[in-house]
Amino acid sequence: MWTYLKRQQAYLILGVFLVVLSFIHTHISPYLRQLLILSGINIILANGLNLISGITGQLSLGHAGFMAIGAYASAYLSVFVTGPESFAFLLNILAGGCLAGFFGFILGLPTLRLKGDYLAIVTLGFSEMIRVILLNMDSVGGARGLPQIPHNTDLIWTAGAVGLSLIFIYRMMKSYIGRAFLAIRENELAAQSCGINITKYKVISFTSGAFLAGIAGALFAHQLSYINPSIFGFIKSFEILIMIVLGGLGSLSGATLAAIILTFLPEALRPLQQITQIDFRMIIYSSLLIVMMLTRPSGLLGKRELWDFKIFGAFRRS
Amino acid sequence: MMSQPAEAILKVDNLSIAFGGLQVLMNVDFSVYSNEIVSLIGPNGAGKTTVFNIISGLYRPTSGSILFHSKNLTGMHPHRISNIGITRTFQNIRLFKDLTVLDNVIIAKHFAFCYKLLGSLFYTPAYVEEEAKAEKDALELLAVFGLAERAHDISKNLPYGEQRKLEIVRALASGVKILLLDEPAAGMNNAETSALLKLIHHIRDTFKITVLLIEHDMKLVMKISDRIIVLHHGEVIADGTPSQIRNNPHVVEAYLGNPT
Amino acid sequence: MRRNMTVATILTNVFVSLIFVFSLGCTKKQQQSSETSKKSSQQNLETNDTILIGAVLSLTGPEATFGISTKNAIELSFEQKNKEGGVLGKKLKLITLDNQSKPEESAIAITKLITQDNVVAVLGEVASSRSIAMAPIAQSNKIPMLSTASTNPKVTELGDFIFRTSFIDPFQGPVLARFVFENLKMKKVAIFKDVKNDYSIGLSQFFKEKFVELGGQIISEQSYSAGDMDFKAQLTAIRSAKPEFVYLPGYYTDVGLILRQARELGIKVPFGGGDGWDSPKLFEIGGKATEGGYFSNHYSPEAEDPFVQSFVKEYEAKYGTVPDALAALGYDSGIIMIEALKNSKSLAGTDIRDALAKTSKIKGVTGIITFNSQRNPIKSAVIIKIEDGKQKYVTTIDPS
Amino acid sequence: MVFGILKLINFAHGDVYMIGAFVGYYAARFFGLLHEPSISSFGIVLISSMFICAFLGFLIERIAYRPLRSAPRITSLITAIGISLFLEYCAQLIFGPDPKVFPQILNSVNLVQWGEVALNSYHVLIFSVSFILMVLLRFLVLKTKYGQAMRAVSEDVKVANLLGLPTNTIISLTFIMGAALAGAAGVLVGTVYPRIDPLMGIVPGIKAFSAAVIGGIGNFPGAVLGGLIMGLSEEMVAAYWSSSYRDAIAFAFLIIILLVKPSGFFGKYHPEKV
Repeated sequence: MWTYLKRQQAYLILGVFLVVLSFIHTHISPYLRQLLILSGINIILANGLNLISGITGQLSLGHAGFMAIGAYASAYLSVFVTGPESFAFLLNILAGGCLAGFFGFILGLPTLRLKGDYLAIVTLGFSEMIRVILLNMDSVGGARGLPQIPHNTDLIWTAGAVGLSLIFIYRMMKSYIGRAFLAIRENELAAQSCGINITKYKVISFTSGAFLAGIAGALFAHQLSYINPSIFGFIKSFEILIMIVLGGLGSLSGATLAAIILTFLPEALRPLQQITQIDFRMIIYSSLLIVMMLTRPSGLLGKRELWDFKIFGAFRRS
Repeated sequence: MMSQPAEAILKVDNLSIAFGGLQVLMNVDFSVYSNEIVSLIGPNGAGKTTVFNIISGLYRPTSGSILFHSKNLTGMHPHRISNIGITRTFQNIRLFKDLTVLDNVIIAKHFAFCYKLLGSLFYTPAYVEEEAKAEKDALELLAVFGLAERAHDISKNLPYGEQRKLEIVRALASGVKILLLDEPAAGMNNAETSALLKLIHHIRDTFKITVLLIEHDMKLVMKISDRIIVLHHGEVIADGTPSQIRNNPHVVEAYLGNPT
Repeated sequence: MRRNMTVATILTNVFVSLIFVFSLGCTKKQQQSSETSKKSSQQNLETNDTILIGAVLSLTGPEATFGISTKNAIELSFEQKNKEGGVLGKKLKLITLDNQSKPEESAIAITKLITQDNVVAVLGEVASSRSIAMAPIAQSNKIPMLSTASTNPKVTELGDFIFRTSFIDPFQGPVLARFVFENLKMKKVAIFKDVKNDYSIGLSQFFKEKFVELGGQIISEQSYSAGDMDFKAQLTAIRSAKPEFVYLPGYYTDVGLILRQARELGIKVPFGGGDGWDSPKLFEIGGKATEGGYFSNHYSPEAEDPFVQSFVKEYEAKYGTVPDALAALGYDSGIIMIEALKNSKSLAGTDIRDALAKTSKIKGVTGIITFNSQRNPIKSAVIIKIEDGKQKYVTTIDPS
Repeated sequence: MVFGILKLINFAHGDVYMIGAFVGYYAARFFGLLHEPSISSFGIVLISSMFICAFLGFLIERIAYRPLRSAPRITSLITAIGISLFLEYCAQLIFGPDPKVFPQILNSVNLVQWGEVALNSYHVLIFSVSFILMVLLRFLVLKTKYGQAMRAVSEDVKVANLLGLPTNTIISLTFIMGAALAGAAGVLVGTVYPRIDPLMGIVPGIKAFSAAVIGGIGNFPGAVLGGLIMGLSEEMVAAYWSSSYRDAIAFAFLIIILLVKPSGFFGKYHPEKV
């Protein structure tokens, strides 16, 4: 009974949040709005990868590849097939996500028996392949990129997508599927002997992660109105990986927090550059990263969630 | 006690396996009957764990087969074998270390869930009922083994003996019919071992299961087993009741004249 | 009981979805509010005695070297103007934001410049990919943007607030194609392009179209990726095709190495490229291998023109290096912007836009610049030959 | 090699190589060797670069890796990426982002010429220097006390520690040697391809990693073979197929190889012991 009330509350809070958002999003500065949208996209990316690497324990360095697939598929549809209507946009986002998920499935099926570094290198190779293929596809602009994508992504769409993907992952984690993921991360042999089909669940995790990356890519493309293959290089995959490790592998709220922090950090460091006239923004960024890893090797939150901490005890779920 | 039913629940038929020219098992042949406790013993390197690995589907035998109720299990995936009802524990404990005790048990109830992902997303009645039932069952099972109080602890923080116990609970939770225990008494003191002895008997009687175990502690083996199978250099050299085994000259020889 | 509660949850789900759909409807309001916010910012500016101009450039990342020379040159032009007393009695102030050589960062940076720093106009970017990411934001905020060196024709097609200083690929590519076909009388050409670089892809495409149209033949097309070290495999393929000329539209950072390796492999035919070749570094890296190369450019630093000479001298004095083509374009962008501000009725975006559109016959380092109705400059290109480690003027080709 | 012993993806390795090239550049200026190409000036530059890179390797190991030795591997991976970014951006700030021209510290002479194929003094140089370094390395690893200790650490750090080996010193030493080699590579590459810039280490870093994985992690001849396969497949694809799809095809090969041989060519496949 109590959990039910909690749940109702959670939905209501989400609803109220959306209403408030719909009113304030027109009044906050476009700069902040843009950063919030970008954080939202990064949250989806980070949580998608977290599902694969943090929760199921399969190190993937190819998340940017799935993002590219989602971005290009949806942008292609928007530019050449449908146009900018909201409903078409929704369908295009989903199409982008599904295609990325499909590729995740195709890649995951044969490769997920590889372990550790070997899987990492295969996923890295895959995303580089996607990038090179896009570079050579004239129908989507090749190296010159795809411009004039309708500018559909706004704060509401992003907030909605973030909310839905977080609920999706959270609910998944609270089901036998999520528990199977965790079991695989903890011990594959024991998971098997508990009757868990590890290949099946690895593929499910990989496909869902890729799907979310595709959604994020679609939002990204319709936010920037322009994409080119170089955006989705391996550096992007590393950035996403940094987010989840910094937040604490396997922690939903940790990845979310880190995604927000890392989106705002380079911008917060801008004044420093303007004062000193020397651009050591990225030097600070990388040193902070090293210091963080040295002082908190298991990330900001470790494997815990925000609500596991005492300060947030008030919100603690029963 | 030894009234054997006509059909064996598990039949290991002419099993051989070789790793790169090294013949580890040679024509291993034995049967296990319903509700029995059978021990698999032998000196180090005799191939006991390999037999377990083949039964639980981790290795594929070079020849021979495993029959469960005359159904051939050879070449089946480990998770399917577990779903059929053969579950094992490991020599070096393999818990889901960073998860809670309760989660360890609920994960093993994997087979029991029928709702779909959508059910979880939309919080359907089926989801709620199944989850609640799984949690209730798991807690009850833990209570039987005196682990209920620690249900919400992280499992790696349990003392060693309780970790072993938890591994058994986890196996039971998965709806086991034949429980394979790989050195359950390893690292336990005398008191703990005798508690384990009772526990295994208790499990067998309450859950109506068959137990096949590997053990080095001869005192335990002699007390617990209905039947003992002795492996030596990958071959079965003896198969009989504890008293038969104790007096078997081959066995004595294999253990260099030093059985307990 | 349980069933009732689930019905309730499903209802809440529906409720939340309704709110979601409803809130989508609200997004339309967005535009008006950004308008109002800008009005207030302009009043703010009128009272100040400085004019803020923004620039978004790649100061870090793989293309930092281009961003920094552009930034240096823009600063030089502003400094010179401020010494003369500024524009309309106000000093010019440049705010340069870094974009880490990434399109998505460029979009953030220009939003910050326009909405937080309240600049009246934006300069940049060098690369077309980043300019294209910036242009829609400048356009929707009605702030003019002058791209210094983006050559993709798409850039200025994105709106009437977007201008550029450099000439576009469809002009520059054919210039060299015509020169090779008509002046050098060569019919068989190989193309070696940078597959990662939109500039290189654009130039080679338009070169190819023109050359084939003239009756020439492209006998081999190879590609590399900027930053590669070894090009021998592709060059071997080019060698076996036996071309009379190799078109290599890349940046000097790679061209020097490529030319060196080509000569080592015994390829003796001339190479040619675009304005990306223009840098003193080309000779340093490529050494003797660059001899006999041709490239199309905006200007020749060797030109006797005192205006060009004084720019080269001052730039060298201030930054210690000879300016490259990107610096020259940055400097001219500064000059064009200053001129437009001088002629603008007010500092409102639309007025500056109108003034920019009227840009005509402004003397810059890269030629006499007039904007056409597509907001692109009409200026001539020069063909330069490399002889004795120096750039030698060959001919001027006027826009046709 | 560092890779094998520490079982750690060292993405910063490529950047140490970049620093090596820049140290060579500045060393040549510092010693006034710009206009005196000779074997001896090349030697001076090479050794000073190796020396400074060794020191850098020592620092990196001390500051960033040692405290993390017991942490999860992914943490070390992220730290390596952090160091790599740090070195890149520092280099952009200190050396400037524009490419530098590596001084000619050795004359390029065509030693032998067969038709169109020429054997350049550079090639001889690269080959001989790498060969000497490899021989030295093999000697060090196989014949000396340190080498034995190193291999022991590579097998099992804990056991080596129990046996009283100074594992920390040995890991440090390994790191230093790896960094010195990277520095040497930087100078060699700078001599042959005289364009050095702060981001030149990224792609070689990734490729070296791929090569090590194909060869089988921690296997010396494997890494060499892996490197050859990566290099050759790229060159072959570029020369005979399509240079624009070069990287894609090279990576496709890589994926296929790993699917057929999940532990690389020489990697020992350890099925998990149950």
